Amino acid sequence: MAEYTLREMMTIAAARQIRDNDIVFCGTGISMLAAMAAKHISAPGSVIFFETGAIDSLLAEVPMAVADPRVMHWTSVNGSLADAFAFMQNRSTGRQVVGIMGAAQIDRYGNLNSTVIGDYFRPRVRLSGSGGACDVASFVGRTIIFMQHEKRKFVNRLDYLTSPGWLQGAGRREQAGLAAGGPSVVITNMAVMAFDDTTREMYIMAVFPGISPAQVLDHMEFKVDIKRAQTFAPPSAAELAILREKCDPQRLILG
Amino acid sequence: MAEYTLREMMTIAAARQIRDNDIVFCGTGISMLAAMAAKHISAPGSVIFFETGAIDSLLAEVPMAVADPRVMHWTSVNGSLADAFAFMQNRSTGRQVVGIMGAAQIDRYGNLNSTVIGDYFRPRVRLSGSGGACDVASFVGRTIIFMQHEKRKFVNRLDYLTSPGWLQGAGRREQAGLAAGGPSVVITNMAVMAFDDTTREMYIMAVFPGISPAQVLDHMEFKVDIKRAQTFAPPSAAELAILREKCDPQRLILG
Amino acid sequence: MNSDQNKIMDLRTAIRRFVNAGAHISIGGFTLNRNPMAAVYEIIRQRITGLHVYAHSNGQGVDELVGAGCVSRLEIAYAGSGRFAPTCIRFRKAVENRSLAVEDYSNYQMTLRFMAGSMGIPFLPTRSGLGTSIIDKWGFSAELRKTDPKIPNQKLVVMENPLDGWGDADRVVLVPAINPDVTILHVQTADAQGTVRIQGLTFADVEQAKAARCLIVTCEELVEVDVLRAAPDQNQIPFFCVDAVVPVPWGAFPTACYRYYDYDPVYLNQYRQAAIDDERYRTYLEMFVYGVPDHHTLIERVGHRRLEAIKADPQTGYAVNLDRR
Amino acid sequence: MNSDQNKIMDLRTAIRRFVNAGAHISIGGFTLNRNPMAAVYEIIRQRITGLHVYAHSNGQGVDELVGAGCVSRLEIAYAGSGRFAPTCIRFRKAVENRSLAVEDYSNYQMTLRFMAGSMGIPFLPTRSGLGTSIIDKWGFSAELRKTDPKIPNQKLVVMENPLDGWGDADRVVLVPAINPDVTILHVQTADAQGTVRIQGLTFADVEQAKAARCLIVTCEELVEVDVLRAAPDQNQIPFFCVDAVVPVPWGAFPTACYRYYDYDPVYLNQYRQAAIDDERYRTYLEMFVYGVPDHHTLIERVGHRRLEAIKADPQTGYAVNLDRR
Repeated sequence: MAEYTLREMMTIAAARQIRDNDIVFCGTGISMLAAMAAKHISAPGSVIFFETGAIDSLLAEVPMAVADPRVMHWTSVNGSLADAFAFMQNRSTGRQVVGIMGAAQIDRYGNLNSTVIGDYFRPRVRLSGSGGACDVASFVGRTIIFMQHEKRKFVNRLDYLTSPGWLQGAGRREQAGLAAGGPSVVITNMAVMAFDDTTREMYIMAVFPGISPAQVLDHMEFKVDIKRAQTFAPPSAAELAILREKCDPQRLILG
Repeated sequence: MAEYTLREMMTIAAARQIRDNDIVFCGTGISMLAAMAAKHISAPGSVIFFETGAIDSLLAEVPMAVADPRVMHWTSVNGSLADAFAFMQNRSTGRQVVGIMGAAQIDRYGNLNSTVIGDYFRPRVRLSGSGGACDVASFVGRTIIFMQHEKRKFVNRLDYLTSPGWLQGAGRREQAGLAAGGPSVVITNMAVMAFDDTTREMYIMAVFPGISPAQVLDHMEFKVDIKRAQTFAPPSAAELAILREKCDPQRLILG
Repeated sequence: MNSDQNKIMDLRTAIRRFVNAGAHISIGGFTLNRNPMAAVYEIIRQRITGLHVYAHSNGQGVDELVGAGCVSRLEIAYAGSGRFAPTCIRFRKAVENRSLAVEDYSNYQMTLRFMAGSMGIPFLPTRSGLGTSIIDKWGFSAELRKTDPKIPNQKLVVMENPLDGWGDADRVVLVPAINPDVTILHVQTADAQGTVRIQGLTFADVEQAKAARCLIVTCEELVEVDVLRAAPDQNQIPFFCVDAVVPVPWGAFPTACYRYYDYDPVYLNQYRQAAIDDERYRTYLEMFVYGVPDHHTLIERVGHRRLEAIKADPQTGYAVNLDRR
Repeated sequence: MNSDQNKIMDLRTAIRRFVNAGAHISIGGFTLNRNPMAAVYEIIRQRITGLHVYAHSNGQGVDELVGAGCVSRLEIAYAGSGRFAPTCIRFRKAVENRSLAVEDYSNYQMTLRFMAGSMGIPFLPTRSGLGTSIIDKWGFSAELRKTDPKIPNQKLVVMENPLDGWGDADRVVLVPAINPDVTILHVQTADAQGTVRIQGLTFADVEQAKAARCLIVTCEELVEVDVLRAAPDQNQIPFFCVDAVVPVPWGAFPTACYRYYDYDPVYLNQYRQAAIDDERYRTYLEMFVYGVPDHHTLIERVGHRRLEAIKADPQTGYAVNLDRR
């Protein structure tokens, strides 16, 4: 069986979530790598775009930022921030967009904090802030979330709600006035979590090989349903080959 | 003394109103010709632009419409309608804009109708409608208005208020929420009319050679002050030469 | 939203598939420039009726749709074709004999309405129109608006500035978003996937395109994907907004297409002569629209000499010294 | 608004004339691309303080202004420089030790705020942020806002849709317009009059430029007016928006300038190393900012070898196979 790193498995786990014809909103790092991998593996018709306005970039080299000149080469259109976010807020295009994002804290409904740890006015740790994350989470059809599985990150109460997930549960997004979409999966270093269609609460969909649902729970402040947990099918040799040779040969992201 | 047509005199009268560094919003026909003449005569630093988004067009030939391909050649920027109107609504650029416009009806405060004659719902004559006229009249620092001097055109009550002048008089634009600017002069086939700085009511500033203020009043439904009326200085040979040779050699507009 | 790699289809199919009777549509261009005339003539030829048309100053194309009886409702800012028709003649007749329902806005208001639609927001604010009849006179009655879910309950709303007068504005006009069922553009170049490059002024084409549920693009030239990808700064509409790509040389004729050809003064003057008389107008329609199977045949009928006369000069993008009287 | 034919001036003069202590400013670019770094370093060199900075994700330039103590208030969406600094280090220190007042928005909200400023309207609506802390947590207190006429009384306003739910929206967030005293951009080309051509993504530069009361443009290349006039479809900012044109080769260094040069990984990594330690950061400022009279000298100090390494490949617009670890 093929050897692989955890980072590689997480990337493939996200890539498998991307469908053909999705428009994929990417950040930097592992999220961009997942989108590149999906395009080569399962979703050749998917389109990668960036909040900076680059649409369907060639990505001959891995960008180090969403404003990296590498995202501007051989696109369909080089636009602006205003254009990129309007595509997501627009109902017809927005519903086709899947956003890939990360955060410092997540709660049971997939709400995210990427602004501050501790009190907003007396921060223990100040983070980068929303960037486009709040916009994407407000607008698009589906989001895929990357997290490190740690108690201090899977919390009962966020220090700051930067990006809306399912808010306080079923129906709350619509009540708030947000688009119908929301978080689809959370991919961590231990498992893949999903959200219940009726309650919108997080549950364990699959654990990575050698990890037990109980171990996963040990790394979370809140309890989630483990009954649906299956074992994750590890990345295939073919998936790994594409990821390593086509997407990040310099291992800038894979390390 | 130089021979000239009425149309030529009206064009020169408007051209003389344009100052260096004005940004001139133009329609087609005589208004465009006035702006072109001003640029060659008294206001070399003035900028001609069109609602279609063309900024500082070269105008080697007279355009037949504001979307004529002739406005797109050798500009500073070829933009869009959204760009053009935003420049006018924007306070810093808008206050530098002088708009040249015409209409079917005008009232004593320089409000204009270019939409309908008769009842809006049972029109006797349907006209083109606002186009950009309402926008320009709402936004810019100054407007210059071309009219034919006829009783049915200088009316007590407009059938439809398409483009705001001074509305119901002093202070009313500000109360309505419009920009501080407003109509500056009205140039007709008989005279040049201005608006009183305190009452904002129309008065006769100058009559064309051979025309008396009384004759002008005979062509209006409402009375205006004639005490300030002077006689208009006819176009000079130099002004006429530029207008005829540089601006409209084919006499597409001058006829 | 459509990511197919090849969206090329013929005009008849595209119009049949996307433009149904009673559809809400908008067309690109401005007065006598870059109207999608081939598509307009095909709509007339297919005798599609009851259209609800959204226009700023779309000019010639709108007047021909109105003249042929395809349009029942029109939201518009300006009905004119420059010096050739200060007021579009068939439009004027239709409004005066009350066979056409009209709602008046300004050009900027219509532009903002398309922009709001493209941005996925319910309205955009402006200071344009405060104190005018555009605010109080509603061409579509409140009753009609309440009964038709496809149009907003209000023509527009005047609102006090909720930000305590921020931006030196006490009051704003909110104009409602438009999301047409279909927008039709004619552009200079597109590729099979649908990426669009417009040359010269874009008017409100980009906003109209992004606001629409379906987008038909007719183009002068179909180019390889690589041609557009090599200089993406010059492209305006990404392929996933486009549903049909229809190569139609002379597709804007008799209006202009910058850098390709000028408007045809002969055609536009003949049109005006025909438009003022109902009988002559019927003859015009028979000869130039119903009487030809497609745009290519119309162009052949116009003839090589006139086409040569309006061909664009490569330096300026228009026909230098064209006789435009 | 300024129609002078020649707006060329040197950077020292432009900054001295337009950027005063306490000014409200915005800078162009995004994270590690096309930040007007020469201008940023000149502001630091002139020891201008008390700046109120508006940023979406302006990255490196903002962190250096904050690090040098020029900024007292910051309205921002994202403080990061891509992989080199997921959170800008001097920004983080300044917020944690509460020497910097911060107001948080999203990138789209900040973009819309500049757009509203450019359009001359008090606000723009969006659905972004409903239900989040961005709505309830105000970095600038209502008291502070009431006392300072240069900032709006509200961070933002959540409003029911006055168009009876039109556009499938019950509620919108209204974000207030921004009109900076001055915006500073670095672009690829400009002419003496001020017409600007940006290559590659424009980010929010155009909105920031048109929203500003004064606009300083630094450019890689000063070109003849005719060069830009021959292809005006590719120009974004008309000359009358521009107050100063400052030719500065390598003016975005150490950030990238598409088609001219890449970002410099060496500089950005050294910066990160310096930024995490106050003592080392002082040394960094002495060596690379206060210690050099102008940007040209900084570029010389960086040296030919590193500049060669980041020169853009003409095909792709970036430095192919650059070692970016």
